[in-house]
Amino acid sequence: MELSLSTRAEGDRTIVEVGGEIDVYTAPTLREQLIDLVSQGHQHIVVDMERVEFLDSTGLGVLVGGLKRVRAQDGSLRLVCTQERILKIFRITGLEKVFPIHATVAEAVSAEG
Amino acid sequence: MELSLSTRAEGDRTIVEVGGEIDVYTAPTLREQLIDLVSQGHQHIVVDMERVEFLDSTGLGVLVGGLKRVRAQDGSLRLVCTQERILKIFRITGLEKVFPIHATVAEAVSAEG
Amino acid sequence: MATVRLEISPTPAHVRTARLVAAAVARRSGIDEVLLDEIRLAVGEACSRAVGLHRMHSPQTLVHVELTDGPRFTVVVTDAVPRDLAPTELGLTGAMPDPVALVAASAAGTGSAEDAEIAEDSIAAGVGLALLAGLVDDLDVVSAPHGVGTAVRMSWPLTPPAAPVRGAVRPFL
Amino acid sequence: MATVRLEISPTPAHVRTARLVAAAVARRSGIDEVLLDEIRLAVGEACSRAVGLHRMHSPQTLVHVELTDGPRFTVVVTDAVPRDLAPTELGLTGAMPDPVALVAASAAGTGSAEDAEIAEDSIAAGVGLALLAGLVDDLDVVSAPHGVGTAVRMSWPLTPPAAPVRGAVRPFL
Ligand SMILES: Nc1ncnc2c1ncn2[C@@H]1O[C@H](COP(=O)(O)OP(=O)(O)O)[C@@H](O)[C@H]1O
Ligand SMILES: Nc1ncnc2c1ncn2[C@@H]1O[C@H](COP(=O)(O)OP(=O)(O)O)[C@@H](O)[C@H]1O
Repeated sequence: MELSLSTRAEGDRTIVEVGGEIDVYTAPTLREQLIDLVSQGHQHIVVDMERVEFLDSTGLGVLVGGLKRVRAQDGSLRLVCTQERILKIFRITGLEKVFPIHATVAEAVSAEG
Repeated sequence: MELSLSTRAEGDRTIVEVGGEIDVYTAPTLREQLIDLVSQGHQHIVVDMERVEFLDSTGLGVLVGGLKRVRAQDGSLRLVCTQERILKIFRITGLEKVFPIHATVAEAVSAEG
Repeated sequence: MATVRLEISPTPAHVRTARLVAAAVARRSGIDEVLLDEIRLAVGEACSRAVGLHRMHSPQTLVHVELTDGPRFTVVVTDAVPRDLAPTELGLTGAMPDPVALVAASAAGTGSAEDAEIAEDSIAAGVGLALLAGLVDDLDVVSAPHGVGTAVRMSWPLTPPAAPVRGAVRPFL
Repeated sequence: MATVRLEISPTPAHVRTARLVAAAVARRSGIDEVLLDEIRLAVGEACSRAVGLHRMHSPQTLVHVELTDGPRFTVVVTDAVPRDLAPTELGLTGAMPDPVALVAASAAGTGSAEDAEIAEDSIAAGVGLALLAGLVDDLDVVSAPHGVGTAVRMSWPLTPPAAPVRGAVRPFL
């Protein structure tokens, strides 16, 4: 499955809904999207991963890159994910300590910072 | 997609509904089914191929084998198929001349002989 | 020009593996979607033939499948069965086998279950060649480049220029 | 004991080809369905690593993937990059890379777009190794058996006995 990306605003947050596979093949597309958003001044980003079917290390690298880019602007990058097989990947890599991970978009949007 | 087979009677006809892939891997299962039916005295068989997604030469060989088996019992084997990609395979191989091919199960069931 | 080589042990299940790979690589190479069914079927037929030969004469060796996606999408299926054991022309150069005749001819035999199965298999083999010849415009059958065996080479046009290379390179590993 | 060998030119698209093949062969071998995600991910990581190395040091040569389905389901991914160019231990023997430290460390640099991409890629590489080590119970990293390069060997248990051979053999080709 290809990567699908769609973006919308909720208050000062920008929600990026990601579907399909974030992997070594598609991750560059996600990277470009995140770079575009940050360069356009969207500094509070919520990546909704509920429809992600596959995530690999390159995808994780791009998410970390996004996190660093928004932080450099005093922004935030939050993830929405309840899928156990995706959460497991964050756990194994220790990246659950790096990203705020929420159960719903609403929760992520109302989170501080 | 695996092969799926289901069998039902309509009058003196036996309808075998085939779905999925009839190929070098699954064709033996279809062969067994046809052999069983013939040995149980079902000599007028209609193979409904509307849900077949893939058909290769081994599958065609098994259908020809079925035809020969029912003919040896003065029976018949009719096919139901309107899918162009499957019909094309019968055309290329010339087997459209060997099998009666119908557009609907009703048409096949009401055909003579 | 990206290449995938696949070697399969001669089992029907791996004819599926080859079809799956051929369809995936073809799709990724940007081939016209309408050709996918044809490619899947043709690669399956070439592999069924090679797998059948290996099972009879060379069950321990692998069947080779090579896929190249430029300038045309090309698939070469190579068996390792000595050419005096395998019909080298594959019936592709002469007249097409006549299926009606095949069906009638195979009616001979004692009528045993075993006969019937053998008849089916020989029909399948003839029909497989008819499919290959009928489906693939650019089809070649040659001696395997290295050693014994036969290579069935098929190719299809890639209409749009090959898809740009996407994806990430990792400078630090 | 059926074997599939796959050789891919080093492109991200063919990392997918390898994942697809690994999942298909694993499924057909009768592996526990719950292991499929893990296999897909681990094979993808091993291939991403090898593809990344090839793109830097050996873009013309193919990455090898071998799949064997007995007695365990085993996948070996072999690169052809001299071991003095590739980190041979893959960080798998020492302590796990600490992702928090990685993220923090990669914060250094001029902050240019290129720096950021390089940082992402090195994080991806570290995280890829962490995934391999964390996912795969039976993981080995050894010198490539023939020639230069490194082989990453992974295996998973096949709980039920290997599926019976199905499918048709063709006596007449
Ligand atoms: N072991 C396998 N090797 C190669 N191809 C396979 C294999 N298993 C399935 N396929 C092919 O992949 C496609 C989908 O297969 P299937 O196993 O039914 O999985 P799913 O339906 O979950 O996608 C079919 O075209 C089938 O022929
Ligand atoms: N060229 C390819 N090589 C390998 N795997 C592929 C390729 N294309 C797709 N896949 C994989 O196959 C699966 C389905 O792919 P996709 O191309 O979206 O086809 P579809 O959705 O029509 O089945 C995904 O897991 C994807 O990673």
